[in-house]
Amino acid sequence: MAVAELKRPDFKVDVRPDWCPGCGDFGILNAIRQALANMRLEPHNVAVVSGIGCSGKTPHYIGTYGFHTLHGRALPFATGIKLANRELTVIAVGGDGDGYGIGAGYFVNTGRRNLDFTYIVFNNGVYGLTKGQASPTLVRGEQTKSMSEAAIQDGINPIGLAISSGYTFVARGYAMDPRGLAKLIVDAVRHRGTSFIDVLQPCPVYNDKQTVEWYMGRDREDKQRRVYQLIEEGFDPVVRDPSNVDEIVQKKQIALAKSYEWGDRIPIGVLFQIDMPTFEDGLDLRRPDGSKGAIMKQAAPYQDFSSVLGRFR
Amino acid sequence: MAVAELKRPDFKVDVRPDWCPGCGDFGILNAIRQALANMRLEPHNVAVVSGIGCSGKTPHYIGTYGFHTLHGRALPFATGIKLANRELTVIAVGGDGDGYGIGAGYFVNTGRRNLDFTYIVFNNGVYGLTKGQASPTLVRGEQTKSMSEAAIQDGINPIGLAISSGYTFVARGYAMDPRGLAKLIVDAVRHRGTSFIDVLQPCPVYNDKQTVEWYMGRDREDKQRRVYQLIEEGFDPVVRDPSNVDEIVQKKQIALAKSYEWGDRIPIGVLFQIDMPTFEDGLDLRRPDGSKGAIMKQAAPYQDFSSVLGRFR
Amino acid sequence: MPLNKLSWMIGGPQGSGINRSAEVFARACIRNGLHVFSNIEYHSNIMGRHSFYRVRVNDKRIRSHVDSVDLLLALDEETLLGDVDSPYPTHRGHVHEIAPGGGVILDSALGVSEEQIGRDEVQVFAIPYADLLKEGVSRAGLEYNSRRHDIMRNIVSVAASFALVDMDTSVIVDILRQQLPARRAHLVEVNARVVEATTQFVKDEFGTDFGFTLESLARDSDRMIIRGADAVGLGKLYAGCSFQTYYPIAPATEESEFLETVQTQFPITILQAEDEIACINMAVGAAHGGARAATSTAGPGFSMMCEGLGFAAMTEAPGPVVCLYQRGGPSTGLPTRHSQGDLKFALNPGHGDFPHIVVAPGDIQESFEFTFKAFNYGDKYQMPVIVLLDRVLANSFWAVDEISVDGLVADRGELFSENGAANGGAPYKRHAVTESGVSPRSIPGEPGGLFVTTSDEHTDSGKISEGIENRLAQMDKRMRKLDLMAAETPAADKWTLHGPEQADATLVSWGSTKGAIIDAMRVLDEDLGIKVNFLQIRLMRPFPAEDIAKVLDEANKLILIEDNYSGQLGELIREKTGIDIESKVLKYDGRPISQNEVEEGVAEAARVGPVRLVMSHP
Amino acid sequence: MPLNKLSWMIGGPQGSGINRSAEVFARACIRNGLHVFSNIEYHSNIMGRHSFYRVRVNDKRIRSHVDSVDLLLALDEETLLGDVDSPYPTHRGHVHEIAPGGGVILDSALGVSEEQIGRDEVQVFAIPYADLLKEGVSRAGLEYNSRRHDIMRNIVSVAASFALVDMDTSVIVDILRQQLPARRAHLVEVNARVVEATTQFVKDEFGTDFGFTLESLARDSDRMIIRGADAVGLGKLYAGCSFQTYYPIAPATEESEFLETVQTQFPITILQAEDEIACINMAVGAAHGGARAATSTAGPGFSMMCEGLGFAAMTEAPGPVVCLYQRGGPSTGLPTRHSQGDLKFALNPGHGDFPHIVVAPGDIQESFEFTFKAFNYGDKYQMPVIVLLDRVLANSFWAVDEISVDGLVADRGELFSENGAANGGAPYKRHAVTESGVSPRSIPGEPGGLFVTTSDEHTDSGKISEGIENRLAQMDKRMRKLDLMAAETPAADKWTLHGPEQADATLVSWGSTKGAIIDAMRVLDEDLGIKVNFLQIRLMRPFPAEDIAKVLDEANKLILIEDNYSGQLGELIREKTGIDIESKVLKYDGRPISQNEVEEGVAEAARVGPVRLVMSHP
Ligand SMILES: Cc1ncc(C[n+]2csc(CCOP(=O)(O)OP(=O)(O)O)c2C)c(N)n1
Ligand SMILES: Cc1ncc(C[n+]2csc(CCOP(=O)(O)OP(=O)(O)O)c2C)c(N)n1
Ligand code: SF4
Ligand code: SF4
Ligand SMILES: [Mg+2]
Ligand SMILES: [Mg+2]
Repeated sequence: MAVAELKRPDFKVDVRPDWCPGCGDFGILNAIRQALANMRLEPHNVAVVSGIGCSGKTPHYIGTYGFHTLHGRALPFATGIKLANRELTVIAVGGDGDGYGIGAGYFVNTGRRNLDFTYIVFNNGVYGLTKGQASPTLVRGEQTKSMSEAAIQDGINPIGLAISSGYTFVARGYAMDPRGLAKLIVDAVRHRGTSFIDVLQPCPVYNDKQTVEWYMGRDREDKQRRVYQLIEEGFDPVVRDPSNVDEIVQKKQIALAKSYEWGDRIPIGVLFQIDMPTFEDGLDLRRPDGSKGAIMKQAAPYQDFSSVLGRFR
Repeated sequence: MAVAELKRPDFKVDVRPDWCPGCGDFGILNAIRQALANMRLEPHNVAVVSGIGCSGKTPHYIGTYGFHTLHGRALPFATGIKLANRELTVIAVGGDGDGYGIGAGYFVNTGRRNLDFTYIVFNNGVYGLTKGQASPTLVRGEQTKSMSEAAIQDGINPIGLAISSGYTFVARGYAMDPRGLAKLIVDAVRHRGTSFIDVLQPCPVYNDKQTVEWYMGRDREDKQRRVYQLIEEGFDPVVRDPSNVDEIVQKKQIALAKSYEWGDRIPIGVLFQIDMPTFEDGLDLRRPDGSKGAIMKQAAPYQDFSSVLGRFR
Repeated sequence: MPLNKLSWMIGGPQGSGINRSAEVFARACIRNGLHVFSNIEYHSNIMGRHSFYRVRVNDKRIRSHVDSVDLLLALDEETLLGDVDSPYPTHRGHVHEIAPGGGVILDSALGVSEEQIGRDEVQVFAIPYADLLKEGVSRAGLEYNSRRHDIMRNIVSVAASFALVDMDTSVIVDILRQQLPARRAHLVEVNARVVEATTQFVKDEFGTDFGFTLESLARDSDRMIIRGADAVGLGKLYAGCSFQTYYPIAPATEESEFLETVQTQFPITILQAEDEIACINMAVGAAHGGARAATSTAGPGFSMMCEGLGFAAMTEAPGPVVCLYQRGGPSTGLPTRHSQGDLKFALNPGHGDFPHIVVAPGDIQESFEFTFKAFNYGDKYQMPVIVLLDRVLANSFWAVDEISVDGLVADRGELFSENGAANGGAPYKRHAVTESGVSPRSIPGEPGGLFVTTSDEHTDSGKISEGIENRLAQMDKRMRKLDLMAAETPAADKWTLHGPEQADATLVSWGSTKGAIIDAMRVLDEDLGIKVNFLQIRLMRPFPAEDIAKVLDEANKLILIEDNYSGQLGELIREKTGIDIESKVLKYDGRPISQNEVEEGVAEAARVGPVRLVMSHP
Repeated sequence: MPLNKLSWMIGGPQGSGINRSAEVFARACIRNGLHVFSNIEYHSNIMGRHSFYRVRVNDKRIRSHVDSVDLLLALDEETLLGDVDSPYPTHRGHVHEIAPGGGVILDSALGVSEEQIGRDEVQVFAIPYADLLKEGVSRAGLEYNSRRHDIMRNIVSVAASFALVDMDTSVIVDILRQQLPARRAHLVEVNARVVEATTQFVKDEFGTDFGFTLESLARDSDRMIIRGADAVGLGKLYAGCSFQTYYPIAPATEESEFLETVQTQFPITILQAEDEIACINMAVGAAHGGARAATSTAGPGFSMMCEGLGFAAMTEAPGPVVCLYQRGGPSTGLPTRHSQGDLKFALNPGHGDFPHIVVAPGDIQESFEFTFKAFNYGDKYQMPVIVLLDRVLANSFWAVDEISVDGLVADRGELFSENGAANGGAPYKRHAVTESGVSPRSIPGEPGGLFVTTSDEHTDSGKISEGIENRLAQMDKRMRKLDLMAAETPAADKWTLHGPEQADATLVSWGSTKGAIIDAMRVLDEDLGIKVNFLQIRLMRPFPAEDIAKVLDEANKLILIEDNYSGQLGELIREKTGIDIESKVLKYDGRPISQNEVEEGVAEAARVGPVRLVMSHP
C-alpha cells in the first residue's frame, strides 16, 4: 500500500476469533464494533472488559483497550477502571454463566450503583467454553445436547433481576440481528448510568434448543419468527418523570411481564429506562471542589497532606 | 426441682443472646422458636443454619442442631445439609448484608433450585455487627447514624429479586410482630420448595431511620402504623394453576408492585406462592429406583460397584 | 527395526475428531494385548485451534509419553508445519518431532509436498481419504454422501495406521461394534468396508516398507483403559460418597461428568453449583449432614474455596474431600494444559493455622485408592482433605490391568452414638477436648446429639467463646489431630522409595511425574549407566519429615523433578527437613514431563552437579 | 514508689463508654508530656460483653503493654471477677492481674466488697459515681437528669484516676473543649464541674495514699496519638492513592473509615463493595486504569481475594496494594482479636507460580512508610503488593512524635509514553519481554498505547497464547521482576538488626511484636542479664535469604517470637535458608504478646535451650 488512507476506525484487529462457525458471538462482536464506529469513539478512549468463556474472548477482537479478566468478575473490574478514569467509555461483556451464575452477586450489586457504563451478556443458555453444561438461564426440563439429564432447576429471569437490582437501562437483544443490536448498544452506551443488555445468542455447538432456526420460527407451521421488536408494538419503556414512584413501578411491572413473554413471541429492545443520578454524580456531591477523582498518571503527594496530621495531635 | 416435667420443647437454650436491648432480632428469634413449637417439630430433626452478623448468632439461641457458618454462605451450606439428609427441617437465617450483599449470588441461584427449605433474612438496612455501614437494602440518599456520607447507591428490592430468581414462596415479615411472623414461618416451612421471608428488623443502635417508632408511624400526624398485613386487604398471592403462565406472570407483577409500596404503607405477608416441583423431586426422577440419596451414616461400598468397572474394559 | 514400540500421534483442528481416532486406536492396541499411554494436548477452544493426541504403544507397561513421534497422522497442514505465518504464532508443527525413519500419514488432498515437509529420513504416506471413503461406502452398497459419511475419516486414519504397522485391522471393527449404540449398529458394516478399502490401499501402495511393527500379543481381555478422573470418580463411588458438587472447569469436569453418568445407578447426588464458593460450602454442609461429601475443581476454582476449607477445619467437619486438578497457572493461565503448580497453595489454603490433609496420588491405582482413603481421613480426623491431581493424570488414558480394592475398608471415625453411653448422661459436647484431639461426632437427626457449631472460636459445646484458656484448648486439640493422623498412617501410604535401596542418584518427586520417572529409571540404569532410585512423596500434610529426612540423608546425589516453576516440593522439603535439593529438573511450559525429558534432565544433572534445568520441547 | 510508670486499665460491658474514657485518659497523659501505648480487648459484639482497655503510661517511649495492672477501673462486677458463674465462662476477671500495691477504682453503687475482691495488697477506691455526677451538674447550675448526664460517668472515671495518681486534671477539660463539636460546647462547663467534684472527692477521701504518681513533663505539643490503621491510611494519602475499596471487617474497617472522613478533602474514592472479590477486582481494574489503587481486609476477606491477586500478577497490573489486617483465625475465628497467623497464606495466596510482594511493617512509622512504598513497588514491578498488618498494630493507640516523610518520593515505574520514541513506531507491546522483566506500561486513554491483556497466558502483545516458547518467556519475565525488586531494595528496608551486633541471643520476629520486643530488650539486658539483639524481618517476599542466613549464622542462640501457632516466619526462614530456629516463643490465644511475656519467654528459652513456649495470661 502506497499511501495510508486516513479512515474512520472500524475497531477491527489482526486476530481471528476462534469461535465455532455459526456462533452468535460473531453477530454481537460485529454489533459492538459497529456501535463504536457509529458513535465515532476514539479507540484509545474505549475499554472493553470481559469475563471468561467463549464470550470472554471478545476484547481480543476489538481494536480498543481490552481486559479479559476472570470468570464472573468483569463487572467489578469495569467498576474499578471506570472510576479510575471517567473519561473512558467502558463496555463490559461476558457469558450468561459468567454474569448470572458465578457473577450473580456482582450483577445484582452493580445494578444498585448506577455507574455510567454498559454491560452486555451473551446469553446462550449454556456454558460454552467448558463444553455445554446448563447455564442459569436454561429453564427447568430443558436438556441440551451435552447434558446427561434434563435441567431440574428453574432458569432465572435476567430482566427481572436487573429491574429489581436498580439498573436504569434494561434491554434484550438478539445476536443474529447485528444492525438492531448495534443500535441498542449505541443507546445503551449513550444512556447515563449502568445500561444492561441481555443478548439472546445461539450456540450452534451446544445449545440445540434455542437455535437460529428456532428463533426464526422455522419449526413453526406458520414459519413466523419468534423474536420481534418491542418498538414495533409501540412499547414504551421510558420513565418520563423519575420522581413519580407510581410511574416507575408501573413501568417496572410491564417490563417484568414482557420479559416473561417467551415461546412463540420473544420481545427484543429496551424494556425499561429511567434517568437517575449516577454513582459518579454521588461522588461529586461529596467533593464539592469539583475534583472528580480523575486519573492520576503521576502521583504527587497531596498538597494539604500535613493538615490532616493535625487530627492526631 | 423434684420431678422433671415432660413438656413440649420450647426450643430455648441456656445461652443469653448478646444482642443490644431493643434489637428486632429478639422478635425474630421468638417467632422462629414459636413456629417450631407450633409445628411440634422434634429438636433433633431441625437444623438452623446462619451466616455471620448479629443475625448470624441465632442458631446459638435455638435448641436444635445449629450451624453458624460463614458470612454470605448460609444458603450453600443449607443446600448441602438438606441434600445430605432430606428428613431434616432446614431453616437458613442471616442478615441483609449476608444475604443480598456478599451472598447475593447464592440468593439468586438458590431461588432457581427450589429445594425444600426456608430462608429468613433479617433486614435492618445496615451491617450491624461491623458497626453500622449501609447494607444493600438501604436506599439512595439515606444516611444512618454511623455513615459519614449519605448512600449514593440504590437499595435492591429483595422481593423482586426473589420472584425473578424462581423462589416459590416469597414473603415479607416484621420483627416486632412475632405472632404474625411465627405464622408466616410456619407457612414457609410447610411450603414445599424454597420459601423466603424478608423480615423488616429494627436495629436501634445503627439504623436511626427505620426504627420501631417509624414502622409504627409515631412520627406521622395521624399516628397510623406503616406496616399492614396484605391479607387484610384481601391480597391473593397464590398461583392457582401452576401450568398457567399468564396467571404466574400476573401474580408476579402484582407482587412486584406491592413490594415497591413503601413510605406511608408497608405491606407484610405472603407476596407470591406457587407449587412447583422441588429439586428433590427432580433428583428422584433421575433415580427411578426410589433410593433418595438418603443420609449414609455407615458408608459401605456400593453393591454393584464392580459392574461400573466394565465400562473401562 | 522396532517391534511393538510405537509413538503415534494424530493432529488436527480441535473438533475434527482426533480424540475419537486416538481413542479407537488406543483401545484397539489394548485389545491386541499391548500396553498404551495416550494423552491429548489442546487449546482452550471449542473448534478450530490445533490439537494433537499421542498414543504410545508398547509390549511392556508404560506410564508416560516420549517427545519423539514414530508415526504422525496429520489432518491438516498446521499439524505438520505449525502456525508460523500467523500474526501470533504458537508452534512449529510436529514434523521436527518425527524420529528418523518415522513416517507421516496425510490426506493427499491436503496437497502438502515432501519438499514442504523437508525431512529426507521421514517417509510420507499420502492417502486419498475421499476415494477410500467412497470406495468403502459403495462396497457397503450405499451411495456416498459427504455430510453423512465424512465422519468416517477417523476410521481411515486408524485403519491406515494399523495397516502400516502391520497390525490386524479387524479389531477396529470389533471396537466399533461394541461402542456404537444399537440404533446405529447398521453403521458397523459401512465402517468395516472403509477399513477394508483403506487396509488394501495401504498394503498395495506402501507394502511393508515402514519399519515399525505392532504385533498382537496374547489377549488379556480384562485390561482397562481409564483416565485418572475416572479412577477418582470410582474411588468416590467405592467410598460411598453420596454428594458431589462441581462448577465446570478444565480439567476437573471430566470426573463429575463421569459421576453424572452413574447417578441413575448409585445413590449419589451430583450438583452443578453456581460457583466454587457454593461448591465447597455445600460440600461442608453435606459432610456435617452425614454424607460423605466431595467437590472437584482446578486452581481458579480452588482459589475460591479458601474460606470454606478453613471453615470445615474450624467446625471439624468430617471432610469434605476436595479434588484439586492442577492446570497451567497462574490465574486463568493455560486452562487445558498441565502443571503441578498448586502444591504450596494447597498446603496453605486459607488464613490462620488450621489442620487439613493433602495427599497426592501418582497414577491410576493411587488416584482410586487415595481418593477412597481421603474419605476415611476426613471422617476419622474431621478435617478437609485435599487430593492433588493434575491435568495429565486426570485426562490421559492409561492402560491398567486392574483396579485393586484390597484392604480398602470404609472407616467413618468415632461417632457419638457409639460413645453415648460413656457420657453418663452428660450433655453431648461436639468439640470435646480429648487426648487424641478427636471428638466423637453426632449427625443431625440423632436425638441425643444436638449441637451447635460455628466458624467462630468456640467451646467444647460449640458455643462462641473468646476465652483464652478455651482458645488454647480448642486450637491445640484441632492441631493435635494431625499428629494422630501421622501416627496412624502407614509409611507406605506416605511415601515410597522405588527402585534399589542404594543408587547413584535419588530422584525426588510427587504426583503424575511418577509415570515418566518410573519409565525412565530403566533406561537411565541400563542405557546411560546411572543407577537411580526414586522417592515418591504422597502425603504432603502432615508431612512425614523424619522419614523423608532419613531417606534423603542416606542418598547420594539428590535430584528434584517437578512440573512447576519453583520446585515447590523442594521448598516444602527444605522447610520441613532443612535439606536443600539443589539439582532441579523443572518443567512449566504447560506440558507434562516426558520419559525422555526425565532421562535428559537426570543425566545432565548427574553430569554437571547442582543445577536448575528447565525442560521443554517446543 | 513508681513515678511516671503506670499500667492503667478500664473494664466494663461493650458499649459502656470505656473507649471514650481510655482515649481521653491517654490523650491527657500525652498532653502532660508522657508517652502512652493503649490497646483495647473486646468481643465480637455490639453491646454487653466484657471489654477492657489498657493504657500504659511512661516517661520514656513505650510500644507495648504489660500484663500486670497498676490501677484498674471496673465499671461492673465482671471486670473484677469474671463470668465464672455463667454456663460458658470465658475469663476470671482482672483482679488477679493487679500488681501488688496497685488499686481498683469502682462505683460504690456496685456493692462489691473488699472480701469479694480478696486481695489484701490491693487498694480499693469506691467512688459514688451518681453523687459526683449530681454534684457536678448542680455546680454547673443545671438539674441532674440521668438520661442526659450519665454519659459523663466516663469523665468521673478519668478524673478519679488522674486525681489518684496526682496528675493535673485540668487537662481533661482542655481535651473535651477541643474535641466537642461547637454545638455541644456548652457541655464543657458541666464536664469541668464534674471533674472538679470528682477530684475533690478523691483527694479528700484517699489523699495521696496510692503510691503511683504521674507528673506532667515538659509539654511536647506536637506528639501524636495514632493507630496503625490511621498510619496506613495516611500512607495511602501521601502516596496519592485515589481509589480504595473495602468490605467491612474487623480489624480492617477502621482504615477505610478514616479514609472516608477525608474523602471530601482529597481526590480519593472510597467504595464499600458487595464483597471482597469485588474489592480486589475493582482495585485491579482501577490499577490498570491508571489509579494508585488499594483495598484493605482481614483474613476471611483475604481468603476471597486469591484469584484476584493471581490475576493482577498475570496481567502485570501496577498493584494494587492489599492491606491484610490479621486477626484471630482460622475461619471467622476471633474476629476482634489479634494474631499473626496469615503470613504463610499471604506468601502463597493463589494457584500457580506468580510474583507478588509481601511486606510487614512493625510500628506506626513503618506502617505509614511501607504503605507508601508499597505503591512504588506495585508501580515499578507491576505486581500486587500485600502489606501485612494486624489487630494490635492497627487498633492500638500509639504515641509518636512525628510521622516522617523523609526520602519518600513517588515512583510510578516505567511508563510507555516515556519510552514511546524508542519503539521506533513498532506496535506497542504491553508485556514486552525485557531483561529486567519490566515492560513499560501504558494507561488506557493513551492514544498510541492500545493493548489487550488477559488472565490467560499471553504473548508480549497480550494475546492469548498457549505456545511453549512464549509461555517460558512470559513466565520467566514475570518472575524475574522479583529479582529486580530484591536487587533494587535497600537492605535497610528488608530487615533491621536492632540492638548490639553481638549478643547472647538473637530474637527473630516480624510485624507488631516489634513493640514488645524492643521494650523488653532493655529489661532483658539490664535486669535479667541476657544481652539480646533483635532481627526484625520486614520483606517477606522476595525473601532476603542470603542476608538473613548471614545474620543468623553469626548469631549465638536464636529465639523465634511470633503471635501464631506454627511459628510461620520460622518455617519461612527454614525454607529459604535451611536454618531451623528451634526455640520458639509463640502466642496464639488471640491477644498480642506483652513486654513481660517476651521477657519471660526469652529468659526461659535462654535458660532451658531448644523449647517451644506458648505464652498466655488468662
Ligand atoms: C473460577 C472459575 N471457575 C470456572 C472456570 C471455568 N470456566 C471457564 S468458561 C466457563 C463458563 C463459560 O460459560 P459462559 O459464562 O456462559 O460463557 P460462554 O462460554 O457460554 O460464552 C467456566 C465455568 C473458570 N475459568 N474460573
Ligand atoms: C468474608 C467476610 N467478610 C467480612 C466479614 C465481616 N462481617 C461480619 S458480620 C458482617 C456484616 C453483617 O451485616 P448483616 O449481614 O446485615 O448482619 P447484621 O449484623 O446486620 O445482622 C460483616 C461484613 C466476614 N465475617 N467475612
Ligand atoms: S461453543 Fe457455542 S458459544 Fe462457544 S464458540 Fe462455539 S458456538 Fe460459540
Ligand atoms: S447492632 Fe443492631 S442488629 Fe446488631 S444486635 Fe445491636 S441492635 Fe441488633
Ligand atoms: Mg454461556
Ligand atoms: Mg443487617
